[in-house]
Amino acid sequence: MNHALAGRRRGTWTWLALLGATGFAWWLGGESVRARSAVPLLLALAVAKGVLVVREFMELRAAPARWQLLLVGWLVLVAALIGVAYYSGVR
Amino acid sequence: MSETFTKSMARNIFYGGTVFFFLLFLALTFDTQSVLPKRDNRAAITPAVVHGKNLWETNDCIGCHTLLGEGAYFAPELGNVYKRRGPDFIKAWIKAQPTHAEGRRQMPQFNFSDSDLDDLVAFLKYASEINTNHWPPNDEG
Amino acid sequence: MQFKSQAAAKPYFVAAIGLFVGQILFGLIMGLQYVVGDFLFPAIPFNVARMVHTNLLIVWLLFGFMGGAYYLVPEESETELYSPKLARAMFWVFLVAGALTILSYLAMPYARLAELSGNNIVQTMGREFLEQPLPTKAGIVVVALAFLFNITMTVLRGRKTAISSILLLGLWGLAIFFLFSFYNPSNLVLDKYYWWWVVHLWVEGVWELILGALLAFVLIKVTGVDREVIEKWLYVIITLTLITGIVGTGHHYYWIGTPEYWQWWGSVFSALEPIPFFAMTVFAFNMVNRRRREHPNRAATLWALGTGVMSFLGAGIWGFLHTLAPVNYYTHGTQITAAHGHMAFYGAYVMVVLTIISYAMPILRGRPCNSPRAQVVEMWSFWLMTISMVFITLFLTAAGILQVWLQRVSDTPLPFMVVQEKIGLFYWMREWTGVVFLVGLVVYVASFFIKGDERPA
Amino acid sequence: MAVDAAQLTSLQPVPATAADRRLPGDLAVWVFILAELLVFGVFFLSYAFTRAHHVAEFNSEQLTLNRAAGAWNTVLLLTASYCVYRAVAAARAGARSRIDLWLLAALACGAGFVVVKLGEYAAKLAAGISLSTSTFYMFYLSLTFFHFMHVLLGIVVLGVLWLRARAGAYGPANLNGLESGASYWHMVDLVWIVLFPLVYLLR
Repeated sequence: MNHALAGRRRGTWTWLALLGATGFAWWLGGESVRARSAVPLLLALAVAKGVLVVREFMELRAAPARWQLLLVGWLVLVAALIGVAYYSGVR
Repeated sequence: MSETFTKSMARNIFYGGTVFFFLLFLALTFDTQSVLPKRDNRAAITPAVVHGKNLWETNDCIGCHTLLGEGAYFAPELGNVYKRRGPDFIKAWIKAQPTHAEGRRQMPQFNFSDSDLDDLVAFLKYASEINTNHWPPNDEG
Repeated sequence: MQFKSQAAAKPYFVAAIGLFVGQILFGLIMGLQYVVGDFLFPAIPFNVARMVHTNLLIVWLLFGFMGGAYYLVPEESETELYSPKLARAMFWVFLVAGALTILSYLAMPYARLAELSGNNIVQTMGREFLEQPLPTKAGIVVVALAFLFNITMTVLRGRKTAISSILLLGLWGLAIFFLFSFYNPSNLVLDKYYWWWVVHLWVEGVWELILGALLAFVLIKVTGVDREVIEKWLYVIITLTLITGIVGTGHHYYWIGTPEYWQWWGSVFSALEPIPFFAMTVFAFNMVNRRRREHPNRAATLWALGTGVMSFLGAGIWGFLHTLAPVNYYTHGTQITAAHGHMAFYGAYVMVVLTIISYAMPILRGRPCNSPRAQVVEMWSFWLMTISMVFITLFLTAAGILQVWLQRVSDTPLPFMVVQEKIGLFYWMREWTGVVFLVGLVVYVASFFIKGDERPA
Repeated sequence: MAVDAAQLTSLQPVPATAADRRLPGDLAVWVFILAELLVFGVFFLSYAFTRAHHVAEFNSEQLTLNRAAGAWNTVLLLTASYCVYRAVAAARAGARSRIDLWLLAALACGAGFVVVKLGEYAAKLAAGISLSTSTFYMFYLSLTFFHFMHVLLGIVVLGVLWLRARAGAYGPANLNGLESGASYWHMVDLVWIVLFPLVYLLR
């Protein structure tokens, strides 16, 4: 049962990492931080969290590579275009 | 194949997804119903407008014209004709049909009474004052 | 034919084709009136020709759907039809009611018809596609209920397959959403809002279930691919259709007085509507490529593949062209809509009905398929009609683009009728292409009368 | 035998050969997930590019949102996802009794999300804010409500899984339904991970 135990631990660490990232993002999004400089960091955090969910919780780590590629690709593309939109909005 | 694909799962997702999106559509419809009083000019619906709409329908005007862009595309848009032409022109125009100009599109003579014409104009005026999000782009419709 | 009662389908198919011919003749009249405005005036004004054209389309497609159901359901359920007698009776009721309606459109002014048929009891007439007099509308409900009763009882009594349940769901949906045609408030915005619950939720909703079921049935028969495979993909495709199509109704709610947010909801969801059509095309080709037998009816296979491709082009691509709100702001209510409507109806619904007719009709006439010679003629008609429909669409699109430019986008917009004259050339080209379509249709009808050696090709 | 199978399927490290790689759950649910991600993606980008034309309006109205509620909801969804993950792991390990406990925990988190979200909506409603108030609020309400409905559907799915788990339906040899439902729930979580910073935080 060692593998199962390792899997559970891995899941727990993933969960804790996600919570930590959420807390950090919440602080970054607060009014004490200069909003513009937080944009790339917030997007990167969202992608990182998404990748964790996709790989660990959805278990696409162990699935045929194309599925991970599709979902991570969606995340990266959406985040990148959101970034583009934010900087195109700078005047 | 490294994937499981079962008919029962596909079926459940079909039924679940359909119900889900229909409920979403109903929720949006509910919101629309509550916002419409501010947009649809319902205060202007007088008995004349009601009768005008009835005349519009029983003479199948939609079979040639569009109204708010819906209908046939054979004759001009009439959702904004009240603004484009004004009441007197509309009445005179309807009375003068058909033109019998050779080779030109013809509009039938509907033999409306004067009060019918007033009601029809009232209906077109009401229609022209509906909030259509600035459509059409210009007066030509 | 596996079950004797499947023969109930035959008169439905014959009537469908007959009315189809009528629809095209009136289409040609309208097309000519676009350029020779006083053609047949005042005997047949444009609005009357248009009513006949569109109502015949709806009626013959319904005949096709019903015939398809009568053919398909006994075979799927592996049992005889609940009541072949009821099916025959309803055929005559529907045909007579339909014919009387069309004749009454032609025989008298519409206002007089409204008066005679009791429109002042429940005012439902005079709305696009729902022009039918009250007795006809009530008749449609009665026929639909009798038909649904017959089909449902058959399904309940026999084997339940995915195809028959999806078909049934589509047919029930068709009847239920038709009830909104009786709701006609004097508030124009509400009138239009719920008018789309008939029109849109039919053609971009429940009708697509019927389409999917008919297509899947024919694909199982002509390819021999495992039912399990075809049925699960059918579920996936119709799921995609409905999750995009239901909220996609919003693309009709941009400019009719409904709130602004529909521009977003409608654009987002209807932008994805091409996906299910694309999936259907891929699906049809895939199944034919994986076929386990060479079915002798090649014409039916051609129609099935054609349905996939043309519905993707007509409904998917031509729909997408003007579905986004910022584009639709300029194209709404122009010939662009007409272009899309023609190809979408032909590609999706006309072709699927011709698919099931092409597959079922030879069997109903006592042979597995038509003679090679008859099939060649039928395939000629396929190409003639399909290619001319592509060109009709292209010419109307060109007319529409010019119309949008001159009448809507330009800094000095021209009046509607001035623009119509400037784009007359495209209407002429559309009319001539329409004549080619009619030739194709004549060839199609002729293919039924070609004998020849009945040995499989 | 059953234990062997359980150990085999609970092997978490990446399988050695491509043939061992397996998509959890049913292909049908993954097609659905991809379609949903596409819809959300288009909606997100519509928000982002519309904002580019109304930066000032979006920035000021965004500050009226309850960021803390959004963050707490993120925590609730992530935790629910974790619980669902543990439920699947328990099913793989053949620990049937623990499947429904983890699912129940996930359901509780999901319910928490619903409560927080309804609180947020009630506050906005009381302030007279609706879909037609402004472009920003239109997007805020549309995006979060569309997601909210997904959470509700997810709760229904988890509820069904819970009932079936209690009836002993899931184990190492029968995972398809559980994995499919779990994948759907993770998708709801994944979408929120982008939605939360987009609508509540990015300025």
